[in-house]
Amino acid sequence: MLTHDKMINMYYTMCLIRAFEDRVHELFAQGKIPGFVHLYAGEEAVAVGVIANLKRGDFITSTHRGHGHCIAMGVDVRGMMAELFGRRTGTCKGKGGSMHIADFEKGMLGANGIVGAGGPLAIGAALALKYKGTDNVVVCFAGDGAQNQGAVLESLNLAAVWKLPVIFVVEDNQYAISLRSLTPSALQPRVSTAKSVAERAIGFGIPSITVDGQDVLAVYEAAKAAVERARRGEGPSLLDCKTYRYYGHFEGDPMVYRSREEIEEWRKRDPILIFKDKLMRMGVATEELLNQIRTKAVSEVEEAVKFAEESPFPEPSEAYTDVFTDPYY
Amino acid sequence: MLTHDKMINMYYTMCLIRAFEDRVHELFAQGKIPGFVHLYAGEEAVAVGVIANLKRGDFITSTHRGHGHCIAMGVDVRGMMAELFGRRTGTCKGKGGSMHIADFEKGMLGANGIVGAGGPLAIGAALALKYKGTDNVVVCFAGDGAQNQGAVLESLNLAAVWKLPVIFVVEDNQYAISLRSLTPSALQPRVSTAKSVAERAIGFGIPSITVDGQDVLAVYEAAKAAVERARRGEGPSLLDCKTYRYYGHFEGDPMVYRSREEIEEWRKRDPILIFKDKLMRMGVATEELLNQIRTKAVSEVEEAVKFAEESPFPEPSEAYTDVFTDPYY
Amino acid sequence: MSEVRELTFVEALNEALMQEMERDPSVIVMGEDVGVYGGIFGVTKGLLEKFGPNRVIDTPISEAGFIGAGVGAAAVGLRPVVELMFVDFFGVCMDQIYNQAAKMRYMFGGKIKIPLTIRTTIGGGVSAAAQHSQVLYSIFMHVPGLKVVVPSTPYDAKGLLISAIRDDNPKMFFEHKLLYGIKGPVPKEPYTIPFGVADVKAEGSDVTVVAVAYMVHEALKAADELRKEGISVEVIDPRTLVPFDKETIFKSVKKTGRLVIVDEDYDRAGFASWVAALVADECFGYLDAPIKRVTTPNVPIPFSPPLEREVLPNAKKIIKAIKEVVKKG
Amino acid sequence: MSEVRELTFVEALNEALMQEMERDPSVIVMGEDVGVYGGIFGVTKGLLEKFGPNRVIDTPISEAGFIGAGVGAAAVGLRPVVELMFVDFFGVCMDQIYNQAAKMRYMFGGKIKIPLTIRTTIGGGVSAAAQHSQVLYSIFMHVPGLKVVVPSTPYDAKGLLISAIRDDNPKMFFEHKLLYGIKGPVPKEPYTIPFGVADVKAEGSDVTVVAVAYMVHEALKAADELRKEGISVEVIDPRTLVPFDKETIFKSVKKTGRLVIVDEDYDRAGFASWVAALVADECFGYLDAPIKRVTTPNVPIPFSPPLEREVLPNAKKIIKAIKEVVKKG
Ligand SMILES: Cc1ncc(C[n+]2csc(CCOP(=O)(O)OP(=O)(O)O)c2C)c(N)n1
Ligand SMILES: Cc1ncc(C[n+]2csc(CCOP(=O)(O)OP(=O)(O)O)c2C)c(N)n1
Ligand SMILES: [Mg+2]
Ligand SMILES: [Mg+2]
Repeated sequence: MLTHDKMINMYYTMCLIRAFEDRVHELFAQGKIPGFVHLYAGEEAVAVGVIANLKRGDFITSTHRGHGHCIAMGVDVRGMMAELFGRRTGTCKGKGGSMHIADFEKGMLGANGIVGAGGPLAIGAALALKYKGTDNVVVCFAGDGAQNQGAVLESLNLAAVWKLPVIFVVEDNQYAISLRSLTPSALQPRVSTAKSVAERAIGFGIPSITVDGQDVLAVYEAAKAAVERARRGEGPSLLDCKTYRYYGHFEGDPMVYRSREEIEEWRKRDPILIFKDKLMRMGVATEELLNQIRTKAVSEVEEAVKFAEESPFPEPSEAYTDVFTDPYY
Repeated sequence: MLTHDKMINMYYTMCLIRAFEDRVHELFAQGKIPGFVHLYAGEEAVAVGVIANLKRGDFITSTHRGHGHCIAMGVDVRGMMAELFGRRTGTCKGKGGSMHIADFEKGMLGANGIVGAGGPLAIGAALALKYKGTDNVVVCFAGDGAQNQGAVLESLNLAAVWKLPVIFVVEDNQYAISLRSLTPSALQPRVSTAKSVAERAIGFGIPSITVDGQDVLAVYEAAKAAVERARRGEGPSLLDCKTYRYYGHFEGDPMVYRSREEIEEWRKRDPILIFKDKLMRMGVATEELLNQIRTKAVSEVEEAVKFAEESPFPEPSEAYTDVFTDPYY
Repeated sequence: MSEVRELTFVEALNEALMQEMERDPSVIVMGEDVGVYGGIFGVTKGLLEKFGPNRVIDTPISEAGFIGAGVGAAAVGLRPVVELMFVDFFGVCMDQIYNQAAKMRYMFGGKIKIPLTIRTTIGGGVSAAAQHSQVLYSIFMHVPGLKVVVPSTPYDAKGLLISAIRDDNPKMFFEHKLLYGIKGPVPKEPYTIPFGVADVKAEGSDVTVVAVAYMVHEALKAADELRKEGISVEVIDPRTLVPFDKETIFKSVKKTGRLVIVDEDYDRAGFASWVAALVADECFGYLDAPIKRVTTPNVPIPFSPPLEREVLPNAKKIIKAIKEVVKKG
Repeated sequence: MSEVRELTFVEALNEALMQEMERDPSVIVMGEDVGVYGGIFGVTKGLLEKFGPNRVIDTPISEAGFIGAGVGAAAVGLRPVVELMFVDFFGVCMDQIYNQAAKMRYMFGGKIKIPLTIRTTIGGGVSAAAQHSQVLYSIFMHVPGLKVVVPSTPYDAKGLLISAIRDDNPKMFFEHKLLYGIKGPVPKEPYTIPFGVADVKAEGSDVTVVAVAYMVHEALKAADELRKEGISVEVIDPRTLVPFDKETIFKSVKKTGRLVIVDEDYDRAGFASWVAALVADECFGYLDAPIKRVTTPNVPIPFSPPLEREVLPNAKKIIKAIKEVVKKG
């Protein structure tokens, strides 16, 4: 069972992700952050619920929408914000940007600009962990859209064949840019005719379950079973988490493909509100404490912004380092 | 129901494929045919049983092991043999060779050197046929090994999503080079943990069936249902045909991965013998007639060899034509 | 005579698609978010409304599958225009492009044609980082069988796209992100621009500059700047890299005796080096100075703006290179 | 001192793998048919028996999946040697190679390393036709972040493969089909050959010839031939294309004033043109003649022997090119 402390911690992490993403949304609009930025707001329960099950030596692979995964893995938000600002103090010295944040020491194997590319990386990391004889696991986060990418489908098969300690977490936020995962229209064909990706996984020999991705405790429990299974050496599982993103696909998205009403509807099942409610009803914390926690998250992000803004840009000459472990490029 | 004529025809085609492959096996050993050659002997019932359901305007995509598909589609064996000999009179003017025989007029969209590459091509052809409003269909032949290739898995999904008139025919000849599809060993892991590729197809929303690939009439019946379904606009199906190849993966293969006994065992369920037996028992033809037919097939192949050997090589300058529809390259 | 309006590059491409789809029912458009969204950069806006979902197909994220489907559809008579959202994604679908589309005609002895157009986005300058900023047209030039089209103005964009759609071969059509918003005069009526005809964007006598895509504009800026200093720069835009109009370039080099090639693609084994090699072989006697390349060094494109500016070619670097060869002459 | 024996190229590679696997338990081998079969060309023979199926993994036909798994395993501490059976198949797995393996270190700010070796087969000359005869190393040079290794002798093969396995970066290791059978002296003890050091395979004073892989042997044949006619040819084998030892080549060109580059890869935007471009820029003042390239023209490799002979470079064509520049000098 989760301790109260751990739950409070999870709540804090969800608030921190939300505060981070809301702030980045503003900063992007103000022109302070360049490039392609994909926000995780609305999906916090998935990252936090899954990652609460991990321990030292476990790894995750992530996607273009990776801030939430990073924060849940404990990557420092100051470094992340500085990375988005392109500063030398960023997690990746400003070389990666939003789509390429990684922090191997924290077990974060990297956000990824290529949809589905994390699948093979995840199974490879799992193969290595298994070879080394540890009970560590790898979580492969990927969107609903990514499930139709060949690399992901191959990875499902290989994970099953090699009985790897991998948990495939599908973040089904209903959209792949404009393509709907659940509600095809006359104008737009389906993206899959499998009843669900969960069903499809079973066809590959991988046990799977569909999860309410707005309920962090439900995600936690489902992930717990999958992670334990993997640690016991019984192989991969897949969790199909139903969730929603509040902002556009990327910052600047005109969102022609969905209505304000739909977003408002989903905001009513906000994962942070749901968890807050539960924590109060379970007697884990008072509303006051939970509000304080949220305020603390906002100020941690404010500090990160300050840190980023005050940090220097890299020197132009740094463009030529880090291609290889030696100076040639 | 199949007419007697049609069955005799199918028998002839199976004999022709066998005669062709047996002869190519000899010619390769004699050094008369260069390159990479993959023979279809043993699998005749699959190509012939499926293709007996096709009509003008239908198409197939094929594999590296494509001779059988070509012959069953009615591609002229003289041109095929000349192609293997690298002669200008070859089906592809000597430019393609064994792995790249195509004859669009006959509906044969090409053998393919890349495992699984026929999947996307097949669904594209089907998309076009559907767009044009015909009731034509496309058959995608691919091996057991090919089923783990991302392009094939993506194609299954797209065919289902777009409800395309495609029949995926899996030629499960038990091996992908040395990898076993059905009987993994301590030294060699499985290639898939799905109970079968048929089961996996269902996960993609594609109805499927497992078929005795040594029995041409069983293949015919299973394919008939799938082809009719596709012609009615009801979408794709998958047939998982269990069969066996008699020769090595390619000519020159030392076959370290299987025993002579295993081959002999399979030869007892030879698809031509099985069909011959059935035809006699059904009263379709006498043994004498069937033997004559087989002899005729052998002499058609002999003629093809003669044709090939007497044909000229292409002029060196022909290396530079046919890159584009215009002379630039 | 046709009305001429100022259109943006995006509008010019959109008009070409509209007009060709109207003219020829065998033209269909496929890709991720090309329908409801109208293309992530707006190039396919309005097509779905006008031509419906049978001709404008929003695809799942399965590039190998749907680009291969474009090849298959082209093989049996359609004239598909398929979008690969960013060229950086070529790694998941290259086989269908370079081994299938590009080689089918040749391998099959010239008996078929593949009238397929693949549109894709290239280029840096918007902090899109290492996996969304590449140019890579050199790779598609390198492999045989693909025509390579790279417009630099709205006028060229429309005319070249119409030519591409009507051309009977596989074409890669590259659109630079920084060009989408630029305006220029575009005739209302459909028109074509022949492949393999370079355009002299500025005449000059001291030095020949060959530049492609967005770099044409940087080269023109450099030419303007240098004119003030009395250096006369000829700027040549090849517009298609395959077929390549080497004659126009040779003529210019024979006049100026000096050559600078400006190319945003990576330097090593890229377009720029090939042009240098052609001239170093075929115009050696006319050269008065070393051949200079202004290219992107072989490092991944960094995110941080000062780093990205450091590695991308620009007018300043072009001026420096020109001065080096003019001085040395 | 180490015993020196005559080994074939295949045996030299096999010995390198054996010795490195013995030395370092983090070295694992993966690929299609690398185990039971011992590799389609025999390079991995005996490894499975010696090191077992946890270290020598026969993979399903899922190149994106298992090459990506190699990247993931390398990222968390293994030193995988993964086989891509033929380089021609790169199109199904390039993303994992060029966007993931090659760029991870840079994107992530230099905090990680990817000690991955990808071995693959290249080259024509055995009538393997358009999809099994390509060279393509130019594509892997073009994209940043990959070291590119191309041995031409058994001695170099062993030393370079050991260096590759020990190097902390992603490497593409190219093995030419026609070299597998050649013999040469190879020390028994493990040894390394540093990357970025060209080897002068024959000294000469009239013309510099740069040649790679099997073409080194054709160039040496040409040099022998021309020696009889009094023309002294220096043959330089760069051995690694990334890093590239341009100094050795520049030194030679400054001595001879003439350069011919021999490269079996396609001509357009290939290795040969890049070397020409380097010299046309950095050694312009020393050149006495046009720079010649002897390369494969941009046509798919044809199957028929006379056509294939027509397009591939060989000693005769090298002699012709050398005579052209020596005459013109
Ligand atoms: C291979 C590849 N194809 C396409 C894209 C462009 N793209 C980026 S994100 C995205 C949608 C992804 O949808 P999903 O997997 O559901 O993730 P979400 O954005 O919804 O989190 C697309 C098409 C890409 N980055 N990589
Ligand atoms: C993408 C790709 N990977 C690997 C190969 C090498 N290869 C050729 S045939 C083959 C085995 C194919 O097995 P299967 O699909 O079962 O067909 P079969 O040979 O048994 O008919 C392999 C691995 C290839 N040609 N293409
Ligand atoms: Mg999604
Ligand atoms: Mg097989």
